[in-house]
Amino acid sequence: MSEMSSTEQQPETEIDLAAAEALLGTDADRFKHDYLEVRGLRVEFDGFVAVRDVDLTVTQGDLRFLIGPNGAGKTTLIDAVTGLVRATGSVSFGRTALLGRSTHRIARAGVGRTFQTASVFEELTVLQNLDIAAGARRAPLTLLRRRPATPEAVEHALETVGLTALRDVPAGVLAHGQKQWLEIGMLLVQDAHLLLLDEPVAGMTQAEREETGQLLRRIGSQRVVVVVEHDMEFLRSFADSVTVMHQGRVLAEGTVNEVQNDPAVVEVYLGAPTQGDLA
Amino acid sequence: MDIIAQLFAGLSLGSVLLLAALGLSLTFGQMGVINMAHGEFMMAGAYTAFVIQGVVGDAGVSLLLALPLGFVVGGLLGLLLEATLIHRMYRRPLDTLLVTWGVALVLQQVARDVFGAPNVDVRAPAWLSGAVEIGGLALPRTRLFILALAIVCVVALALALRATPLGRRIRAVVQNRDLAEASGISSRATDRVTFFIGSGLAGIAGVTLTLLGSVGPTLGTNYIVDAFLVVVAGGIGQIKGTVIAAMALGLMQAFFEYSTTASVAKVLVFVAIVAFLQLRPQGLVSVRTRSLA
Amino acid sequence: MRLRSTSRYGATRLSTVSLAALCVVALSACGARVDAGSDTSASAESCVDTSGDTVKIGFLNSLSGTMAISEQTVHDSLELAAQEINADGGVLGKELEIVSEDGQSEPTVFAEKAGKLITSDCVAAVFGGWTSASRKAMLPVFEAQDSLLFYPVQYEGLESSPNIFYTGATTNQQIVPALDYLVEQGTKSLFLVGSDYVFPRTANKIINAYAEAHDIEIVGEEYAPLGHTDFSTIVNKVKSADADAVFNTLNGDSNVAFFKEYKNVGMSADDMPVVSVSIAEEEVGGIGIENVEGQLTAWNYYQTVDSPANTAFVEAFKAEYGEDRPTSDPMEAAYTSLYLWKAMVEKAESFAVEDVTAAADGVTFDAPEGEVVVNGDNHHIAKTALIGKIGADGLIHTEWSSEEPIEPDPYLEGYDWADGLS
Amino acid sequence: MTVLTTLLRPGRTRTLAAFGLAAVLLLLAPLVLSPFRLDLLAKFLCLAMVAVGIGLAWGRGGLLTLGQGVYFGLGAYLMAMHLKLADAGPGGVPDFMLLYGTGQVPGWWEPLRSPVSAILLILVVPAALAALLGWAVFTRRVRGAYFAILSQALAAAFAILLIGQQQTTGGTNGLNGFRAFFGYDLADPVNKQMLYLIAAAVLLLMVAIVRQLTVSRFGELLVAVRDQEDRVRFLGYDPAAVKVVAYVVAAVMAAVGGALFVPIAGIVSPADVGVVPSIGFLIGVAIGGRATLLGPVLGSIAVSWAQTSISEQFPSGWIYFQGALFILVIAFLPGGLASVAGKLRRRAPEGSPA
Repeated sequence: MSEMSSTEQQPETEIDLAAAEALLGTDADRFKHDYLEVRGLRVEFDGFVAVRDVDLTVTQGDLRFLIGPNGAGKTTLIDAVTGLVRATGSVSFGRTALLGRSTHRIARAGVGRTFQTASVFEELTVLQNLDIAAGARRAPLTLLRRRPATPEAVEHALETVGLTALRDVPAGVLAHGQKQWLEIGMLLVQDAHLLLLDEPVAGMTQAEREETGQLLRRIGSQRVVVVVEHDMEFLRSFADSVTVMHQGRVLAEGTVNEVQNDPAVVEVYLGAPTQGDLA
Repeated sequence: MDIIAQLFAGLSLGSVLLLAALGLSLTFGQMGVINMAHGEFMMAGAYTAFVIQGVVGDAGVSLLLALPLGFVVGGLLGLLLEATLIHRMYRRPLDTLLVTWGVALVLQQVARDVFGAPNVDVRAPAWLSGAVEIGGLALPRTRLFILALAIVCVVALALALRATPLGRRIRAVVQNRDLAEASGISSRATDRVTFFIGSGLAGIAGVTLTLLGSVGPTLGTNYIVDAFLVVVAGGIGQIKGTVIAAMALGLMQAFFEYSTTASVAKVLVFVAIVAFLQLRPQGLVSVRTRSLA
Repeated sequence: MRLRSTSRYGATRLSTVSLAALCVVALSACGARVDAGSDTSASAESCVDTSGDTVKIGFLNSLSGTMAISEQTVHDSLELAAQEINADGGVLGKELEIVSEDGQSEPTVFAEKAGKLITSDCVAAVFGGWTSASRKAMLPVFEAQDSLLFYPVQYEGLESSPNIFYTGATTNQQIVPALDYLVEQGTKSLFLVGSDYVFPRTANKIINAYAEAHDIEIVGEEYAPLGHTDFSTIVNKVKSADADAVFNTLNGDSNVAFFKEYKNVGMSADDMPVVSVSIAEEEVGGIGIENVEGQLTAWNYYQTVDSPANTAFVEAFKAEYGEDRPTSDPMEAAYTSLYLWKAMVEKAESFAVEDVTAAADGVTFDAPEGEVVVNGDNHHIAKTALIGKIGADGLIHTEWSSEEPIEPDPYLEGYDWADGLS
Repeated sequence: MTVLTTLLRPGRTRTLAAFGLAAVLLLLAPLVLSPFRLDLLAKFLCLAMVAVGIGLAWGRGGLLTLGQGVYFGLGAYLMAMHLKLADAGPGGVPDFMLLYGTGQVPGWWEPLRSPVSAILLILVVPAALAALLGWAVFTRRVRGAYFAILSQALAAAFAILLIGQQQTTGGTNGLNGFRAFFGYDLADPVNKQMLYLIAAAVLLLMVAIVRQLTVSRFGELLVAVRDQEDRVRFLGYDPAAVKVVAYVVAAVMAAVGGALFVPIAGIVSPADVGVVPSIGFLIGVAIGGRATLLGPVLGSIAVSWAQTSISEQFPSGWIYFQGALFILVIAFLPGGLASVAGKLRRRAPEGSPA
């Protein structure tokens, strides 16, 4: 990571959960009917079936982890839910059917995601990144004006992900972990009700992972959160429940303990030793 | 009868477009490089034929010599371009379009200063003059030759891509540059070879064009826009798409031209391509990847 | 926060103020309005300086771009004429000083450069232009500035500007004689092939009118976009139409592709002769002699014209630019144009535009093509029409001649069949 | 604290100062330049208007449009048609139609008789075409090189169409020989000066508009779309809409540039709208700095000036020079000269989002 060097002199950043409270609010009732429901999902690339017959239900308050070896179809599943790839079957969030909608309409329905490689607008500042994320529902004409003041939600998000001091820094110079936090911050100001996070702690230090986990847990208590993650340590610490995928199918589902002791899961992971340390 | 004649005219034009576009689809497909100087590589091939004819004299021998030498001249120009400019710009594919446009301007002027502004004449060999009569239909031998040459080039390229280790490397890089690099394929070397072959094909196209039209500094500019349209309509990364698109464009131009005028036909072909891209934004055939483009 | 927005309004205000200022200045600076219909344009005072030993003239040819192929040759023969005139004592004792500009093959540039030559360089006259588009672009400039242009290329007629002298053929000196020749040969049907621009379109309109009056059937009329290089469809149509002859007004590169295709489908001058009006000696080499041998052309001059003036011209040209350089009709017309201007100036004993034009009528010059006479009414010159056949030597040999110089008639007013054409 | 730094941020003061300076220089030009040079400058300003739009669409939005000649041409031809009709007088027929056409004014020319509807059409027609084409192309996610090539083919098709319709568009000759501009005699040097000042004012207005767009939220969004189109989509925006807006603004600016070019240059022809001039517009933008505010304007004027003066000295030299510019600037100096200035000051390029 060449960007790392440029951030040496920058202040240490950390997650501020108190600010997250202000942002998320305490009114959990608002989200209590939210749930993600996937039925019979199938994705094909030129004859290769990447995801088949996947059923998945995730409810609010259940911090769900999605694991599986490389090529198991985890990212493809998220791509299908967010409209990036074409799929058959059904996907709905609450009462809204998602499949067949265009990506930006799915996003407006309250679905947000992050990417394996942190994907922020590198030439824009941290503040501008968050402001854009917050603004999808703005009236077109207000876009033609300069930002009058920092929106409240953006201020809270800056504090939550600890980037207040770096607000006017181009996002491209942030450290890797900071970029991932910025992405989570963007999901928060976007007011996503369903958050799909693809390897959010990859490349983070242990302390950063801990803080990220706390934040995800806090978010997960209110909203529907699905995390794709390889890091088993992180999973054991924060997952409420786990879905294991293998070769495009759901192999097992349950609590961390249940899954760890599932013979099928053990076999898959032993068969792929590089993925290793489940036990 | 007219329909068959136009069918042949269309396929013939298609084969010319195919020769012009084949190399482009390779370089564009593999590297996303939009080489506007491709047309000038064709011009270089045509002037190669002219020079060789001046040295050899016999039109037949010089044509057969010019085909491989045109390939080499075009290829070397491509290699030079790749090594000096393109390789530093892979992350900025759109900018390569403008840089190579500059190269095209310079090459045209060089040709003007070296060979003079007026067109030069490359004689067609005796065995290619006249036409073959089939059922009252006159098929010009030159056009049959070009059609055959286009088929040979396509087959040779397809075989090379499919059956040789080099071809497999090229296809691997086309489909996923990062993955190919991770699997130990040197994409630098592969890029150079691809550029050599792609530009060399432009040289061959240029040699064949001497049989049909004028040989002058602006020879390439007459073809470059059409060649790019073929590549865009055909889709990236597969020869199949380029072949179908070239033939479809040739046939459309021929039939529109027959029923309207050549000017209107050109405009209609453009409209058809925009409409087609509405249905298939990535072209006729495309290698689908999962990566976030 | 308040301060920040102040700065924003500051920005707006500054730009508004400067914009407003510009607008006010713009509006207060308005000049003359025109009364609808009347032509009261205030022509600029001429700045031509004839007080010294030299007089400036301008050459305006495309030395770059697609037309450079043709216009460079015209430029060369203009240079030759200027050298000869200077070696011979100049014009009215003043040496010619050449200001050369590049028209870049673009009409807009021709207009701009014409303006520069007239108002910045203050030349006494400008020589050049090739395409109709370039001439049309320059015409209003020369009229507005009341300056002189000598235009050396055959063209589509229907024009006679008081500020332009046309030393190439108009339609009744090239196209009409070519048709007369075809009728004489017993031609009953014609196929028209042309590039898609003003000259071929106008020429074909005239041909159609002529054909109707002379019982010739026009069996096809096809246009190719400029620079078009695939002629299989058009040649297919020509072939299946089976006319007595083809009248070809294609331009530039398209001729190469057309004649190669023509030969490739097995046709030759014996089956269906092609009469071309844009192929001169310069172009024959590029098309390939073997592809056009025996085909016909219509011009007013060929390198093979047998006259002392032409022998001198060809020798001088080859001495200056090389043995391999042929001479052609537009080159000769350009060469002639400079000498005609010299003759007009000397007759008028003045470089002033109104004096030169007043003196123009009846000025003659013993040109390589034969003696030419300026028509003071329409500013064209009387020229002899020549139908030529392209020979195996790459030169064009006179096949038929109108014998007498034909008086220019740019609007074809003297031809009954041409009524309603313009 | 932040308020103070915002106010004193060099980017903003510099832009303001540059804007003011440009306005003053433009106002002073008529006093120092000969009428011929002033005319040239006015022409360059019109071409610079195209560049301003390209700066927005390409520099900010990443839309490499190789077909701006189409919009320039639309504006220019619409204006030229109006001037032709106005010269012909009420019910009159333009001269070239009498010569080459049917002697009848075709129906689709008629709306251009009235000055008001002519001006409206100059703005609306290019905007509508750009919106239609942009919408068709961008919603289908045709982008990058595909878009560039399509826009180039559009320019080629447009030029062919113009040439082919000689009776109604003047063909290769184009349209020229205008006597008056909305009633003002074009031969009068004072009116030429007025045209220059109008062009200068319009150019400054365009720069102000682009400035406002780039510092607005739209400008930030446009950069976001340029760099990570899909990411923007996942935030709930339709990137196609953002691109269409930028494309339409660029198209309208090119059209206005074309419309003002006509009375100043006195001519428009297909040679001004095809593939070659369309790419030619880009080089000035690239030299000045494609993503900066004033870079495209200054670059475009500098290139136009270089073309005129170099070709006066060495006709074929200009082609080498232009080719070399494309190669050197794009390959080795993608940020344009503005980035050199920026590097010298060790600061971010001027005009980058504040």
